[in-house]
Amino acid sequence: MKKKINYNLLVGGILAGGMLLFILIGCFVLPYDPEAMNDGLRFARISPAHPFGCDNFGRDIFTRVMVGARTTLVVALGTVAIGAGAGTLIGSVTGYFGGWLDEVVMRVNDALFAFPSILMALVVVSLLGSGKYHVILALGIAFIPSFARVVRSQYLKLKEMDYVKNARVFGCGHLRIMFVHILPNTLGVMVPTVMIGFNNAVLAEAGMSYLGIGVQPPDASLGRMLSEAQTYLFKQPMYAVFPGLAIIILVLGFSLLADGLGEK
Amino acid sequence: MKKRSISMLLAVVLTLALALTGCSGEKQGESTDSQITIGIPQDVEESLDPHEAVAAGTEEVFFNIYEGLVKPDSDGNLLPALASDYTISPDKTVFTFTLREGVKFHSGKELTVEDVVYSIKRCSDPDDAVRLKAAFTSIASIETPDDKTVVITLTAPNADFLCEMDCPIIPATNESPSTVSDGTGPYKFVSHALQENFIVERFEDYWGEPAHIKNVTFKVCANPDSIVMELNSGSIDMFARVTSTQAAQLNDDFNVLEGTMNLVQALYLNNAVKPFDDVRVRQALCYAVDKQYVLDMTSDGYGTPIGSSMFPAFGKYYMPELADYYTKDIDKAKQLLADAGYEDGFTFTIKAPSNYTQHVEAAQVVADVLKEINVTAKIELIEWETWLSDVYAGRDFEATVVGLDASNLAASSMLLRFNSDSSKNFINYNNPDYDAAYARAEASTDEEARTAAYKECERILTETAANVYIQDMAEFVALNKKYAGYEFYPLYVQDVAKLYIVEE
Amino acid sequence: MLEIRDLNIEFHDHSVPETVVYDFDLSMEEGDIVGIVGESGSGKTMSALALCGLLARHDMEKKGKILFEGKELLTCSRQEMRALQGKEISIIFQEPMTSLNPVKKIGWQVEEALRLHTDLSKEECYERAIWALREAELAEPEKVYGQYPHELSGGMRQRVMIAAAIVCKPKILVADEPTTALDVTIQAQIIKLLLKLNEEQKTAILFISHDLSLVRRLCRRVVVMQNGYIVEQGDVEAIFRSPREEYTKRLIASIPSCDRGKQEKDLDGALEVFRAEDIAAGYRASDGLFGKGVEKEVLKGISFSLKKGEILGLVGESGCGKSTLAKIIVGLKGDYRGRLTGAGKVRMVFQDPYGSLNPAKSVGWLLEEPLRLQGGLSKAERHRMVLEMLKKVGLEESIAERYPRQLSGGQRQRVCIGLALMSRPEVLVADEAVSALDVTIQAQILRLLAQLRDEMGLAILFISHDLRVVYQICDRVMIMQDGEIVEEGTPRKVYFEHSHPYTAQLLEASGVFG
Amino acid sequence: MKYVGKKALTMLLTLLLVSFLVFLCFTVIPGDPAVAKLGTEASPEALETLREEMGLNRPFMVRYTDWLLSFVRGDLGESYSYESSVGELLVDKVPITITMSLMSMLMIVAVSIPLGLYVAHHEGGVVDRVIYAVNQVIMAIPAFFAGILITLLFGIVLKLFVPGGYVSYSKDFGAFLAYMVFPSMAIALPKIAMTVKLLRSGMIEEKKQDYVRTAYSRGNNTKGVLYKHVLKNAMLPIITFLGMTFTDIIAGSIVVEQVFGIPGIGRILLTSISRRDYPVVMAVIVCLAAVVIVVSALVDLLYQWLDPRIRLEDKA
Repeated sequence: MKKKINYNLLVGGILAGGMLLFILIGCFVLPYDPEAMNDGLRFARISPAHPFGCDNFGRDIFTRVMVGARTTLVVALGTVAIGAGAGTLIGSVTGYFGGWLDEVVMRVNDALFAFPSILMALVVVSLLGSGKYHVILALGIAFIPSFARVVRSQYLKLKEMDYVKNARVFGCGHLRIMFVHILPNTLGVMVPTVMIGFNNAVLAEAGMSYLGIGVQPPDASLGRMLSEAQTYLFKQPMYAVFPGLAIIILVLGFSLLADGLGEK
Repeated sequence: MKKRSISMLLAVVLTLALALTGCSGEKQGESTDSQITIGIPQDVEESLDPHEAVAAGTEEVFFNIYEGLVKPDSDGNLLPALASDYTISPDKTVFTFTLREGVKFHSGKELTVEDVVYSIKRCSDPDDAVRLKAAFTSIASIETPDDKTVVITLTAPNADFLCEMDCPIIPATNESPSTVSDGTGPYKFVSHALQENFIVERFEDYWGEPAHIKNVTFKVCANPDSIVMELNSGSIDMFARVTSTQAAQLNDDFNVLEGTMNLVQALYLNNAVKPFDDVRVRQALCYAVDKQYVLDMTSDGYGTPIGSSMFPAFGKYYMPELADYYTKDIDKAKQLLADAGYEDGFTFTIKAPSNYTQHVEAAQVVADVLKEINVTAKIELIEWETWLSDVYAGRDFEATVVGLDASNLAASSMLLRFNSDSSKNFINYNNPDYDAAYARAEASTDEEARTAAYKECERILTETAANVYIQDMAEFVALNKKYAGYEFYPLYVQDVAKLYIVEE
Repeated sequence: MLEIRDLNIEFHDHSVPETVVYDFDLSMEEGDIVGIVGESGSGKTMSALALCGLLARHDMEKKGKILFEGKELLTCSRQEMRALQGKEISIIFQEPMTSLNPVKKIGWQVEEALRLHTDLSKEECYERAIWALREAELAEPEKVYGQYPHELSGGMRQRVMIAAAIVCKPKILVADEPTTALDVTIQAQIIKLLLKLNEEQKTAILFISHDLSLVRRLCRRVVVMQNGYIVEQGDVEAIFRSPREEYTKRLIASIPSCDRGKQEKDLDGALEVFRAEDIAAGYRASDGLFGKGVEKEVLKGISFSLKKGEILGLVGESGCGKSTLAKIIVGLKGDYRGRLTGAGKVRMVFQDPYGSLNPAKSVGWLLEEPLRLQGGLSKAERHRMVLEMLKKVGLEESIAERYPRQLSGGQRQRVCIGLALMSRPEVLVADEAVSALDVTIQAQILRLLAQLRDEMGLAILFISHDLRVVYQICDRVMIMQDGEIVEEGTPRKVYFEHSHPYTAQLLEASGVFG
Repeated sequence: MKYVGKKALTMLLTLLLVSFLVFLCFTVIPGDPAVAKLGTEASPEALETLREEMGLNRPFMVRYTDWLLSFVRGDLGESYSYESSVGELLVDKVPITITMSLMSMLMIVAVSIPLGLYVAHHEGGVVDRVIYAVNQVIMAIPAFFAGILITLLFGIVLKLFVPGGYVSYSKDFGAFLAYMVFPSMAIALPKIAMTVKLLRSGMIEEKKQDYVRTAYSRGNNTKGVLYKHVLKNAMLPIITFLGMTFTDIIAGSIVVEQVFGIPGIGRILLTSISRRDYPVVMAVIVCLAAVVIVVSALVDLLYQWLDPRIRLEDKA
């Protein structure tokens, strides 16, 4: 099995690393202004000057994918941060202490789980207005249940271990046990879950932009570009292909990385 | 081994389903008599009662089923319909209609004066919120001297009252008009599958010139992005209001007919909010936005630039010269901004309804153009419902891009809203000269004087740059080459009766 | 019948090929009973698995010859090998808990060999399976036939394994440490069962174990292995009476002996550090949503006292409540009746070395934890005390940087003891502290405990199910059965002049005198 | 039986919580159903009378309890934007979404289980690695992008189906099924990839267990061990996963209905949300949540029925 492991890590690393590099460059230097419209270049074909061609406003798709990928990355990372952070907190407390608290929180968790994330997003967006950071908050909240479940099952298992009992015998406080003793041992399961969470966040952001409640124009996110591109599918198929490809590479890279890490 | 056989069985079922698709790929069977499938963006409202219809999409379809005493034609004139002719008293308060002979309802019942009185009374009951027609509140009395004439007397003179008389007439004997459809139009109702389709069929003994095509299916295509696919695949034969880009992607079994959408698209500015309370700032924006550039970017140059709240289809009221009142002049714009105290520009937010791609794209182009006079416009997409309650009703916005159409052929439907005290004045426009000019138009009985007064209103709107007017958008109708005879109307109407099948 | 000549097994899994078994020779006749003895990692299991054809993994290099009734097993085709597996050669494993398929009925699994190798009808298979279950001395074979593995105890499951193995009347039965995970009394029954099968069925038995005394009671010939090599081979009694190789001598010496002449430490003078008065406790088995559930009594009034420097042994089979008592004394279980008095701190060492050290932290960090909690010590002082403790439990200072998973079982247990002693406890509870270790390492840990008891004046409550270990190290012994102390006294008095029948049964089963 | 009682109670509790959350959301979202119904031309007085009629001015808790009481009695209330009651509205839309969900579930089970078994059987082979890579890519495709690709490939290029040519089941059931295959495929594709991957890792994990070694020792060949012993154990986690997948399928159908122009529950939900038609949205979401919760409960019971270890515990 040895040869197979680094195969995953290798390909995953290249794809994810490539994407991150692509985005990083985008932070400093952009070939064109992503929002500059240019009447002459509308639906321009792929050319050396415009490697990905131009969209319906004559904006350079290559630059917009670069900026779009950054927005999608920021949204996905933000979502995972909120989801994982709050999820770990809730999961650890309910898993470790159990009792009626666990019962109540789990019921709320199930309710959130069965709740369509679109409505949740709509509430947050209408409450605070649209924009990147509100999308992050909306998706973050929708991701808490799945993280909480994973962390809770880990804590249920690990709190029975002897070294936890030993720590209690020393008079170690509950909080210290939860976050100093037990938490590091959950990383083995947490890392792949975070990666999968990241992928779902990217796909969810794309879905939300498609339904029109995600990131607002003229900002670009891969999901928004994809939904706009669908109207011009026959005239400029490239406009849909490149953002779609960027999403796939980003998600593929991170899921392979998750598998590679998981198997090591 | 049990598990293994189950999964094999399931696989067989799947391949069977796939095979099924192969054989039913071609169109669903050619029926002998003529038929057409027309795509519509929103579903028709469920109630079949014409007086309850609110959405433009519903009135557009009901035009083929129900008719009023008079009926608009494609040039915007009102022709006699259920009334063979009509006379209006000189002081515009008494309207006399004589009923046309031998008009039948779809149910076969004869049209009588009772039906006319019943229908009009139904729409003038003040506490019936849904059916009330605002203009009917000024009706003093309706009499029927004999079984052929109806006389309506108003409490105050109203020259445009005739435009209201396209109000649909339905039989008094129909107990539940919302579920049983009985009109006098060229087509009669067959069936309505919610969010799916609305089917009508030719009414054989129609009083006027009968329709050409027998069966008509209005198919709901909610997803704007898949319209091109559905047209190209032949699942729909006609779709009104496609955008220029969509029209460009159609294959060659389609003719693309060009007309106008008959609405005023503009960057509507909230005149009560800083900095748009200063006329110089509004004028600066008008000087900065080059109308033709917006047209080029959003609809390949199609569409008619306009300068005020009126569009060409209104014929005598439209003033083409206003369109060029403001031509692109960056220096003048900057100068105006400096005078108003905004040398280094300012930032504001444009709220645009997310479901109208044409307005969203126009907003983006305007935002890009305004950068030249370092004014930054941020765009916020909001849902149509939120636009209705926050922007239109709540007036909680700085600027918005939307298209306002006319509910009927009266000039007032476009200009009433800019009176300072009007409940529909969502841009908080406040100009005493405008109010005076509008009052003059309402009061005058002589046609020339009224038209001159309305034109004065339009000039004031343009001079005071109430809004940054852009265009009356081009309307493209994709019509399969098999059909012809489509006519553009100034109102939101699809006259299917005129369509016919071209014999090869 | 069976000829294995200079069998060599090499692993190609890791980068450098690692040889596991070097020129292993063995011959067995009809009805023979041969034992293979050696510590973990000595290659005893590998050679047995090779015999059964279970080492088919592609990255294993097998050289040499295995002749079974003239057929060469190493080079024959997979079909030929499969024809023998379960029919002529069958095997039973160490872990009865996991060696049976959890989701299939017992009867179905026992009949599997029949279905593969014979064309008996369904009824005949059923009859044969019931016969096999009865042969394995299971109480109601018909009932067991329909049950699932998790519904049986460890002992019963091992009997089912044996039934499944003998159902085709094989010529050789390989037993890979079948009794290690079982209690002493059940262990004795399994050994007797194997002997009966050997006589009645004439099945040859290849018995693999790390427990020399067990091999002595069952086998006629024995093979001693170390790191893949055969160290010594021959008749059991000869090997025991006069071992030739150094390693065999050390193995035999490390078996705790129970000779009468053990000198006893007089403790009358020592002051009492801990006293427990009729401790009783139980678990509430909740049987439903709101049902209060019945209270299962586990401890029914236990009293004992511990003096400074005394090692008190507590012996009992699994389920008698000794772990619950340990939890109560250490303070992990709050709801109990009775009184505990004792000024000093109480610390504990657990049985499973893998579970009792936090895998995510370095050994140094773990040892420092109790000091951090006490507070009042600078980082340097704490570090010094950690190194000092490592030396005290016989480990080099470099161990501090290593992680638990990089240590051997013995090293880990030393770290656990060090961890328990960091806060200078008066009382140390050792719950089965050595039962998971190999015999030689077990002896070292016991010596360490005795030495620490003297140096630090510790009182140790030594819990175990192994009578021989208890006899060797403890000053006083208590025998426990179903939550009650049935016998108490000095090891010599309890082992040789016991009064309670249960004590006699335990002693006889563990072959202390055999 | 006690366990089932407890499960039913928790299900009801969760359902109640979901309905409360949805109602709360709607009081927060701007937009007024009265305006939605009467349009922009309506006068403020008309709007006020309609609001009164709809009972929108009553306090929040009163409206929620009224809705709850009528919901429990099975009356889903009157839709604001449509004339008919919510019940009639949904009764012919539900079968569409249910068919689509069942078809994608069928596809998932029919394709992923044999594929998963095959891959686990030939672990490490070329086929295994190829399928592994393909799986990863498919999992990375967003549902609606898959929808677009399928429409392009099967609709326009291969002309296997007419994009947008949805035929209602009442008219022509065969054509209805034929059309529904493709949206179901768009939903099922990523799920198939996940199930294959899960089944494969599950099987490989089970292969390391001791009872497999015992099975080999009895003379079983690799195929026999895989199907007779390992499969049933590896299937357990798959069943829980399939239970959870069912909830994703329903969520996925909302987006895919948009791409394929299918008038199912998803479209009604979206139009009703944008029209602020509370009764319809409440009914759809609570029913969806109910289906989700019931399915996960069924999966639990199925899991218990299959795994004897758990079944025994609740009897003791």
